[in-house]
Amino acid sequence: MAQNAIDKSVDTFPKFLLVNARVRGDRPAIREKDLGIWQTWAWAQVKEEVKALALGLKELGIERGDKVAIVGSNKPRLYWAMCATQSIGGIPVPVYQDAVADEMAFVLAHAGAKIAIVENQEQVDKVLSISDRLPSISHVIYDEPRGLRDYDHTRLKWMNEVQEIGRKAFASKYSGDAWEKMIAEGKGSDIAVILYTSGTTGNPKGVMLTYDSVVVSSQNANAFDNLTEKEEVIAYLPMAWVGDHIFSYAQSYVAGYTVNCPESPETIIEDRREIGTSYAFAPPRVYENLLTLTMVRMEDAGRVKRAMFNYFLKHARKWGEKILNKESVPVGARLKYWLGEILVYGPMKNRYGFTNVRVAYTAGEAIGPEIFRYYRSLGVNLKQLYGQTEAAVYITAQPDGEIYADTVGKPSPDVEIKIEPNGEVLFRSPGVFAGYYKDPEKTAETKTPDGWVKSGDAGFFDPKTGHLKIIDRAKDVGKLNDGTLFAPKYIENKLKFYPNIKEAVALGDKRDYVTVMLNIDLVSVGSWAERNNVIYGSYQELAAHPRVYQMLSEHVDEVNKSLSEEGPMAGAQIKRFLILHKELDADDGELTRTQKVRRGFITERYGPLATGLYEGAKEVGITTELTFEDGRKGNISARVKIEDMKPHAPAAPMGKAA
Amino acid sequence: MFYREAGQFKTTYRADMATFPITQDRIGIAIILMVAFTVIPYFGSNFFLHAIMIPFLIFALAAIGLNILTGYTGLLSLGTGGFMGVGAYACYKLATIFPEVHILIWVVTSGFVSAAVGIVFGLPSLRIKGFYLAVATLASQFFLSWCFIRIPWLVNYNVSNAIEVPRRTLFGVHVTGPEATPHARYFVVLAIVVAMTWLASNLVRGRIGRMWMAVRDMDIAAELMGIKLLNTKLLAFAVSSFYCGVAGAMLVFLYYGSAEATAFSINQSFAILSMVIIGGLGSLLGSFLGAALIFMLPLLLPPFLGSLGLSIQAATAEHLSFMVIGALIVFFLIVEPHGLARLWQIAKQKLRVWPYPY
Amino acid sequence: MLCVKPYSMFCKIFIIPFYEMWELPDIFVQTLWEGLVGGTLYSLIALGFVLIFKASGVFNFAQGIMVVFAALSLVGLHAIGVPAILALALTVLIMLVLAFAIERVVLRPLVNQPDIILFMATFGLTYFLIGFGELIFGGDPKVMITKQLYIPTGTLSFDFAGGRVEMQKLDITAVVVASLMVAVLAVFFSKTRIGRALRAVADSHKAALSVGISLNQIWIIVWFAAGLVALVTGIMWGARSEVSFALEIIALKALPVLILGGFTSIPGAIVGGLIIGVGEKVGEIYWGPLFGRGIESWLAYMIALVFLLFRPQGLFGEKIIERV
Amino acid sequence: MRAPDETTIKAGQTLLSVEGVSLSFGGVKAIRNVSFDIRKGEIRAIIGPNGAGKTSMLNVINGFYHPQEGQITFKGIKRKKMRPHDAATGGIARTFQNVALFKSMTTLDNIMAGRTLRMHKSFFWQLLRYGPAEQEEIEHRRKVEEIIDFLEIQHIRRVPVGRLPYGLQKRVELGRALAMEPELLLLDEPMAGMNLEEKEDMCRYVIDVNNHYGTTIALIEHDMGVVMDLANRVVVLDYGQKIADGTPDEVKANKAVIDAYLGVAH
Repeated sequence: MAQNAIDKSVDTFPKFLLVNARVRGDRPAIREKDLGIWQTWAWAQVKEEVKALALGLKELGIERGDKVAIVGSNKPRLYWAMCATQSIGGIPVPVYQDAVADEMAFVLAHAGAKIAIVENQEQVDKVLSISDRLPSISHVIYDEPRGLRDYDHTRLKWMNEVQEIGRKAFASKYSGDAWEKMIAEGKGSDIAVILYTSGTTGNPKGVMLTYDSVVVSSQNANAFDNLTEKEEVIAYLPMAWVGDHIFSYAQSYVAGYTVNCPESPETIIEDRREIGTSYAFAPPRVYENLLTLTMVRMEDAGRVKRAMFNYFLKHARKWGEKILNKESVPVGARLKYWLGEILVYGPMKNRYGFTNVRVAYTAGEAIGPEIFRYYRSLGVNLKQLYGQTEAAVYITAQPDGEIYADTVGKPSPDVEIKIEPNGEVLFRSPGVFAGYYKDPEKTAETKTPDGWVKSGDAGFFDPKTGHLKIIDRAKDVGKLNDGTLFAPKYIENKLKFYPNIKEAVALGDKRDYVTVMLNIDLVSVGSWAERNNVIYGSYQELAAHPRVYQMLSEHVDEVNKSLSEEGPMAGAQIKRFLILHKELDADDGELTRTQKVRRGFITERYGPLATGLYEGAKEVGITTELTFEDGRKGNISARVKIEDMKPHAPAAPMGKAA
Repeated sequence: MFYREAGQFKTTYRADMATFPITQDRIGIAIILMVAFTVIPYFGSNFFLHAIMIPFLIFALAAIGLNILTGYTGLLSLGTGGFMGVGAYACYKLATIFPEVHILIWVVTSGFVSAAVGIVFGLPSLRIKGFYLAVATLASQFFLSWCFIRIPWLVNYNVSNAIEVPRRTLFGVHVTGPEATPHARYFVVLAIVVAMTWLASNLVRGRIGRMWMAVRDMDIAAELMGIKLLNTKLLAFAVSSFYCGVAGAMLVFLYYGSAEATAFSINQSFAILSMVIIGGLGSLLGSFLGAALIFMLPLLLPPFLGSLGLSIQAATAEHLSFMVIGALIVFFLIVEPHGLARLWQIAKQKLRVWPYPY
Repeated sequence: MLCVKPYSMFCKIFIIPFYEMWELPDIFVQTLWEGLVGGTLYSLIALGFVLIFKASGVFNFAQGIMVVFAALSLVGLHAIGVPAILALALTVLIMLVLAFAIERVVLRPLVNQPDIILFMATFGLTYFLIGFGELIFGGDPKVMITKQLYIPTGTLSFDFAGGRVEMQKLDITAVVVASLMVAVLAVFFSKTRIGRALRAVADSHKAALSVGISLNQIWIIVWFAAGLVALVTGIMWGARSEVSFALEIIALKALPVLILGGFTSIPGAIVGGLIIGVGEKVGEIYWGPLFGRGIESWLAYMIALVFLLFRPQGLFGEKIIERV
Repeated sequence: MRAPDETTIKAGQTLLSVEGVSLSFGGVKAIRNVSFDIRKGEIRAIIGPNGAGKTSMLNVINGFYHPQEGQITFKGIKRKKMRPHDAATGGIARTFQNVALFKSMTTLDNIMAGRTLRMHKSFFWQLLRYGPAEQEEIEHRRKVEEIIDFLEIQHIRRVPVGRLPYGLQKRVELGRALAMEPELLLLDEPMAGMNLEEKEDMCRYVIDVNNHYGTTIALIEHDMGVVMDLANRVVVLDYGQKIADGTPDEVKANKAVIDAYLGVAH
């Protein structure tokens, strides 16, 4: 940490790059699993690469303040492109690589990007297909030349060429430290990056973050978990997501630790294991999937092995967290845990690639307490944090030793928080964003003149722990007609904690009772089907299967049970539910790019089902249009059964919202 | 379960192609070598070293030889014993003709003679395949054992018609002849076997190993890829015979102390073959496991049965071990044609994915 | 011995032997006859191999030990007081049981495995039978119960070209029986339904099924047949010398016969056997002395090898066209 | 390794031509007096009903079968017959109708085996491995990894190919052929027995190979649709005789072809 004693003069990432190249020039900066091995670049090399690319971009006409779109999966050269752009005063605009053409068109046009730096043929095609809508784009630069040989290269360039141009330019017209000078011109108050947040409604908004805000929150975060240059992180979340930007770029540059890019999306788990990350960050879904995978695999394990596995898990559930929190634990339990470490916990962590993890975060959404505890009981220091793009991530985080499954922790360093009467959480910190790009009124809506930002989330401080608890989106907290408080996300999460349930959409605002639409998890239900030899040809068939319905209705019932015990929530038990005939999909706009459900959109898209749910129908027919990976559209129609539930008697008197 | 590979990532092809890419394996092999070089000689009794370890290592080497031919290149050979004999007799002749050159040099170089013989008898392998070839190798076996019996020149016209091992020393220590202690001979054998095993593993993991396996798996495709079948097969014969030859020389000079032609009869060939089958075709590790099992079975059987309360005389024990070996061969061919080595592979895989089943 | 001057060596090899043949025809004929007899026995063993290889594609390495085993059982049974003929019958039964056992324990689990695997299985079988046989009957050689089986003994001799040629009645019987055996098998293969099925199997297993005989049955049948051949061979050979495990190695001498005759051809086995038998006898008598005798042990193989190089598929085997 | 008198062929020129080739097994005539040429850089399709002698034709071209009549000119050198080794060293690689991979070897080793001809470190160095041999091994491993990357089979790098599904095996086999860096690539029904998706992938790879490596390709294929999309020129065989030769459209229009082949197909 010493070398990171906050030096105010170093206030932009290009400057940090220079520092790293100087201080730890031969330490690995970034790796990529490519051609079968982990190709590694040390900071000094990265500096040279970035320099060449930066000057190349300058030659292609990037001036201070120009926007450069960056589209693709996590690749070293795309991260370099980000830094290269910043080094010459440009503003990188990372875009979700799985965005469909229209979305991308909007972002690129709105940002007015001059150059698009993309990963491969797929992205090139996408950009070219919408180029008529993008007058501002002068060049498209690609990283992976495969299949692009015969393309018209007047406006298309291979990144290596650009770097070549840069090197030539340096040789010919720049003096020794010209580039360093350009970097020196950058100020902390400049805009560092524009991140487009896929809002749950309407078009994405471009969140402008200054260097100061990003650098400060990165420094704080590094200090908070005392991260050093020795950390190994694996970068696999969308580059356009603030989380990845902070963890895999900002914090890495500030602390000087190593970022690893996986070989391909299919191999992430193996790659993570090979690297053995020491600092992990992922949305709950990732941890869920790992756990689901484990449970599915263990179903197939031999009886003895499974028994042993469950036995030690039980023990871990009992003592694991205590041991992790350094509480006093009887020697016997410790010994048994140690044995378990050898037989189960250690191997499991090894499987997950968490063997060397010092700190792991889950964020973006609430995580199931069971899942959360599972990892902690194995000895993985998994923590929750609450963050937003507008805050450069950090709003609250759980300090070591103060870990609770249902809170998101205490305010991060330099962050102030206050709760509005309507329950909405407001925050203020050096990390807050400069504003929405080209959207002053939206900015005004969210950011008060005195710097408070409306999080849009409803929550409260838990008097017992002093930690913040988030219930739901403030605007989503609605009321049933009888006035009962209705927090859909809260209910949905309870449902989603069951591995069999992949997605849940709860309805009830301004209605008489609560209903839900469910998505089953094809992995776990699928393997359940195999084990109980339930034959099915498609997701649709499986979803409609009576035994699946029966299984899920048990889950729903359990949820009702727990709701009934939670005073205010007791009135909001689920009366009816159905299982959707197709998986909710971002390409159909049903989920956001970060895989959050778009409740409003879904209720209207599946209008017939919604009405069916409330008109007591036993079965509803529906036809839905869907989009395939390649953008083609098609229709699927089905008759969806609706299941009735009987509510549990409330354990406490009905709580009506005031 | 003991394989914790998280964090073991490779940044170079060299590391990725190392003999033992997994740290735990490297540790394991280091321990084994350590034990073999220090613990065993320190604690091992003369009997243990002389009657178990030395022959076990020598047979393992012979098994490697046969495995290169049969396991890696897919050329079934029933002539192993003969090639071992060539090594032994060559070594004897060379050692007596040039007594001033050190015996161990001859032990190793005698391999070249049997390699040459191997090439000659390998020549038919271009025209003939499969069982026909097996029979051809049988021819070499019979011819060679005939030579051993009928050509007194090979044994310097000894009346005993047997090889008599001369006394030789290494660093003033007797390594051959009656005075050589089991320990001295053990170290020599161990050193040679370890070294040659290492070389073999280099071979089979590289270009040549791939050529051999290619010829084994699909000779037509191999040929159309420009692999010269005859050269590849002959090379396999040469290397294989070399290993067998050295093993044969060691068998006489470092184990038996003197030997007659019967030591290299067809039964020897069969014994080695069964080691390779049970140990695992196409696996160096298997050669050791197979040798251990086949060689030690007759030794272990009586005490084992004894522990079950039935005591039997040596002859019966031998017959029983024959039956057991036969049964084992069939058993392995049925449940796991790749032998003990594959069983180990499977176990290892289980340990790596532990506690997952796959 | 080996140290002879080259020119005299040359004539010793290429002239003197033939001169001797010409000079002493009686000895030559005697030699031929003995070779012939030896040959028939080779043929019989080879026949065992061929039967099995033809029908199941298995190179039955255990044929040799089966010969020993059959002979030992026969002698053994008689030794414990079973009347010869009954013993013979029982031995036949034993061979049947053996066939069943092998099919059930070895072949069935290995169905559709590569040939090499099956070969090695029979190799394992050999080991087992050796151990088993020695365990039961003991390793020491035994005398064949020739008389009790009414096999004529004594010699039959007649003058020939100023010399005397002697023939063992035993050998004559051997030749006759062998010929009969072959004849029977030939008929069995060409005339009977099962026989045709077996031929079909040789081409394709499906074909066999279409004939309506399960593979397993066929295997039992051929292994039983091979067992009978083995028994006959055992008796004959045992009668000529003695019944011991040495036979097992001698049986390997039948392999060159297969190379000559081809693995799948019955006539091949016969002709090959005779060629080898005669060849090695003549070689031994006329050239053996030059190399210090005992060249029978490999001469056969050398003949076969040289032959192989010119005709890889054997005398009667059909040419293989490789496809890709 | 190349013959000295050999001329270097420019794109569009004839790379290989067979003239009046006839082949027969015993009495059976597999090919009767067939002549056609393959030009550098093109994708050439050989089509025809079953038993038309297509595969035999490939076998003649890379020297596995030796024709009784006719001659083969490859890179300007006339030959009565090819020899497999000359064909390989001369730069002809091929895949097989029913995959002929080295079943028990991993994907990686299979493709590495394809490099054999280009690896020259002696037996001695191979024994020691460390040093030159390892260096060579590494260089070639890198090339192989590029191919693995190109064919997107990273995830099966260390799987013994025997365990792979058919579609992947075909892809690995293509990889093994590519590893030889051939000038002429012979594909024997590369899409046989594949589902639609796999076929599309394979088509893409074939095209990519052709324009990324500039490899000349001669392929046998049954699926007319595929052939028409892929091939620059098509030669049609029937009962061992050539009945048509030309661009896909010409061939489609050809009466003889329609009768002999498409007619059957419809």
